Amino acid sequence: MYTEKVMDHFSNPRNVGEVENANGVGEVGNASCGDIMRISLQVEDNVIKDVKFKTFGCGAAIATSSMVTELAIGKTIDEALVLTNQAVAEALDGLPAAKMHCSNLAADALHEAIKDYRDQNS
Amino acid sequence: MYTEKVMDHFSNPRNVGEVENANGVGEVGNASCGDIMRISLQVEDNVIKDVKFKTFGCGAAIATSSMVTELAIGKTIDEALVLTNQAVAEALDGLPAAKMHCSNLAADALHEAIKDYRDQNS
Amino acid sequence: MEKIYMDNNATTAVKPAVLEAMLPYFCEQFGNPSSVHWAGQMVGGAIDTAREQVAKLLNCSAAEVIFLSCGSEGDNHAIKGTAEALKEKGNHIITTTVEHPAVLETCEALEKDGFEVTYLKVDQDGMLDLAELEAAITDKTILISVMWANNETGNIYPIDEIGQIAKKHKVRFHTDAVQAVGKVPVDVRKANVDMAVISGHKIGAPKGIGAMYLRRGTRISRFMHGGHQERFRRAGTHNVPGIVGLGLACELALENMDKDYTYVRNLRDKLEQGILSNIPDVKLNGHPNADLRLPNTLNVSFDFIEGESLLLFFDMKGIAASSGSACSSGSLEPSHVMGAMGVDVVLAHSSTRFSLSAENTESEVDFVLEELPKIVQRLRDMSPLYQRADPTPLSCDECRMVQKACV
Amino acid sequence: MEKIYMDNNATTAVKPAVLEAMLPYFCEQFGNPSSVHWAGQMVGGAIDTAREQVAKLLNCSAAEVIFLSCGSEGDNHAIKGTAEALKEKGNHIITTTVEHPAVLETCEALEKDGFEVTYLKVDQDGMLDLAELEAAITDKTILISVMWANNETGNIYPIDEIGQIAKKHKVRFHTDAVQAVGKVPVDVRKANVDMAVISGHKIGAPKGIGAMYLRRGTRISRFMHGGHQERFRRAGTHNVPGIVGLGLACELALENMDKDYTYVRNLRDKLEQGILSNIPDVKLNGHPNADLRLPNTLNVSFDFIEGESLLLFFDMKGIAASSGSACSSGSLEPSHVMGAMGVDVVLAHSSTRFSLSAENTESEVDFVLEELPKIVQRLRDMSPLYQRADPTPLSCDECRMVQKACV
Ligand SMILES: Cc1ncc(COP(=O)(O)O)c(C=O)c1O
Ligand SMILES: Cc1ncc(COP(=O)(O)O)c(C=O)c1O
Repeated sequence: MYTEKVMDHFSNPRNVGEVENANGVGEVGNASCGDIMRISLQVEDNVIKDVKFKTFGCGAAIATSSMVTELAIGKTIDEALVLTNQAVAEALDGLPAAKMHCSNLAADALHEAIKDYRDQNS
Repeated sequence: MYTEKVMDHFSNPRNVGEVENANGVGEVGNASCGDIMRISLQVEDNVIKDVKFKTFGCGAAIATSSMVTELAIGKTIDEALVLTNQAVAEALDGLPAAKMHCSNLAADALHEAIKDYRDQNS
Repeated sequence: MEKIYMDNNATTAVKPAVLEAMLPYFCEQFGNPSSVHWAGQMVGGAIDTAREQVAKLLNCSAAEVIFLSCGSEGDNHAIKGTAEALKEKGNHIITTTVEHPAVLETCEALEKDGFEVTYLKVDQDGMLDLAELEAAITDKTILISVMWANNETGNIYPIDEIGQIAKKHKVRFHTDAVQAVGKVPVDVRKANVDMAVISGHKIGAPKGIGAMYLRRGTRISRFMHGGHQERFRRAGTHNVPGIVGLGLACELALENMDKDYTYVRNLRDKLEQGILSNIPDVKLNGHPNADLRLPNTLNVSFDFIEGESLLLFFDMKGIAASSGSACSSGSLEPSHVMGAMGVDVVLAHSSTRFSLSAENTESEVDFVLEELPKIVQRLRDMSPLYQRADPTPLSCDECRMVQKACV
Repeated sequence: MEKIYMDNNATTAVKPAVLEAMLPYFCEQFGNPSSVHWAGQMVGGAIDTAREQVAKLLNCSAAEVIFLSCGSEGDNHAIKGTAEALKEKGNHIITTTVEHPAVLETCEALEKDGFEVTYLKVDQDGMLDLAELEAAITDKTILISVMWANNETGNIYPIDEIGQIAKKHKVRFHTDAVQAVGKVPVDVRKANVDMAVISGHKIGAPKGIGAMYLRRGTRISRFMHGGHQERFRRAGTHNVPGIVGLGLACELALENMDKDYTYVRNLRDKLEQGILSNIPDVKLNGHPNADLRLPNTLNVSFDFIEGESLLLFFDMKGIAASSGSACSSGSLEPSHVMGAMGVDVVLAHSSTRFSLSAENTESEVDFVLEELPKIVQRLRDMSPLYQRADPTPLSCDECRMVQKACV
């Protein structure tokens, strides 16, 4: 069902948790749908210095969350903003068709966190 | 599907043919239904001295025809007239349900032949 | 006694390689493919493979293959599902008088629900008039259903031409390919077919598994409601071993069709010529041009005798064949296919089908050719119709009533 | 890694004795039982035997057993066949909100055809109010359909009492006994049931075979039109190996039920107590009185986490279980059964079913009890809902739309 990369990120998720002194937090999804993704950030000089996730959801939801933190870290927020859900899925060598929409919202969560950072710092 | 007795009478049918100088002939059934039974008799002093059959039909039709000739031979015509299709089937240790009506007309053919004999000789 | 099986249109033995491929899926890889865990996941690939194998034989894409339980289910699903899905568009269905009961009785059931069905006649060779088919199409026509090949006569219908007609008039086209598949090329794309049905047990896969090709984008209502299997198209836990078996049987059919059916065709032709030239009062049922029949099928009538007794005498010699007689089929009337072809009723009762496979041998054919004349003569000698002076008694309403009561 | 299979309500492994009994019917005794010849006749007895075996388990007569392809087909047939046959009598059907989709979606389809369906609510334990059931009966009611036992929770419904109510009001009564049969006594005569459906692959027979008990004299329309098999009740060539397998599985189930399910019940109770006492924030789904649940079924929710990821972590330890989460079931919403019981949506997403068989061992249960707390904790540590201050975000129309699009 899942690619090896998905299973790797699912079983050994990177960057789980909550960034201490986060200056941006985003959350998408809801319990009815069975997926909630929460991303917290530490941004310095427009660069994402630290990023962590907490996710309630299926294997795909956890793996995409983990992957998005790996992709985002060290990027400028402008670079991070062009990261798409599609790109996250591709970085995982793809997701099952049924999971492409429902559980692939990690980039959205990242964008929400960046928006939150911008809202706080403007 | 068929009892041993049916298969015996079917594969070695008794009294096949046409009685020479028959004084009674009966035929029942028709080609549409797939069963035609023809019985010819030689009656002497009210006793069935000889009886033969010709049958177009399935295994049950042939076996019941053979059996009815065996049951009829040597009987008086009054005895033969009380022979029923049911009795023929029983003498064969039964027939499959689907064959009880369609292919079990041999006693009828015998009765027709006796009727023919009486019509001719009255 | 040697057993000679010449009833492959009724059912086939499972091919040993097919059974072997199925075996691991009963006790070891027994999972439900809908399950997330190892037991479910370890069988998903097997289903994908089987779907590809079926698709390859039919020349469609794997996503267009739906697994179901048998040919009858496929025919029911295709026809009822179309009727339901397209009922706003029209209520007219065109089919033929020689279809399998799974099509005919489904259409008859739809007639009770307000659908109108045209049952196309066939000629004495069992063939259709395509001009008549085309003329039957109205703006209410939602479906044409014509079998690829007939199970009793082996007649092959001009599916490519019918596909063209259906396309021209934008009418959906379903074909019951149960008998054709594996014996002759069945290319659904080339033939412009929208739906085609196959059944495992006719091609060396087990009983209880079938498949339907459903052209991408074809709107169809569910037949079996319930779970989300087969992308919501067919409920019920996947019959994994059956699916695996059907897949491999399709692969083997594709691989061996040319070789096997050149061989089978030769055997069949020998049997055909032997019977027609050595037994008097025999009639060939189906198209006289053997190229227009399945290479494995021969249907002949032996005048004056009835089919079931013929089959039983065959059986005593170990020969398995089948008959169009009502008595042997459990139906009320002799074969509707013989009736549609205008075959005389006595001949219909004696219609006998030999359907061969690559397992048959030339010596089996020789044996049949040796025994058959004796059996036929023996039954004729017993028949009141043979060398009869007066006309054959034909119909009898009373007896027909009795007959109806006996089912 | 050791594999621990605790998903027997999804499907079971075929019992070795059952497979062995089936084997001769693939390649050797492969005939079509409708055939007159040796190949057909040699299998007829096997079908008769299997019919007796099924009848004995259900306590009906063999003539009341119809073989078909799966549980879903049986439910479709029973309900649609009744609706069609009795539509002059009425158009009202009573069922419950916790039925299997094969019943629920069939009823929903009938609603589109003008039938009215009452879906009885259940309480928080998943149980029915029989007074409400009786009150729902009108003079238009043609069918009551209540499952014998629920697949997700294992809840056993009071079929005997419902049978009494149905009898009193002269309403036909269908029960989906797919999960109950073989695990608890299913006596259709005692329960006054008119139709009961079972499925092979839930009791150690293969996938692709099922049966329906149809009380003598019950008028029902055909579902699968076509051949005259099963006395005109179900078309399609008999799945002989499947039927043989189902027969033997029923015999074995009858023979071993007491012994096997006393054992299974002990294992299940140990698992249940272990989980409930060792993991915080756990909820038992189904009736708290274990006597009112199937002896093999345990359904629990682990708060704050989602079912599919739980199953995947289980899977990494070789443990196979199932979940009511939408993500794992392929449906749009988490389990409708949890919804009907009023289980909170987060808990519904984490509902996890362990369904045991006599193949499970005490050390397997110990292993699960050892691993489970760690896995739950790990996922909770990852969850934004665990030890959360602000309220759980519940609904989101946009997301729901996205979700619908993904099927
Ligand atoms: C209660 C219930 N009914 C019906 C079914 C459907 O059975 P099948 O998969 O054989 O169609 C199942 C199993 O999936 C079930 O648990
Ligand atoms: C032409 C045709 N269609 C449909 C069927 C039905 O197939 P099944 O027995 O798999 O339901 C058969 C075989 O009986 C057939 O010959």
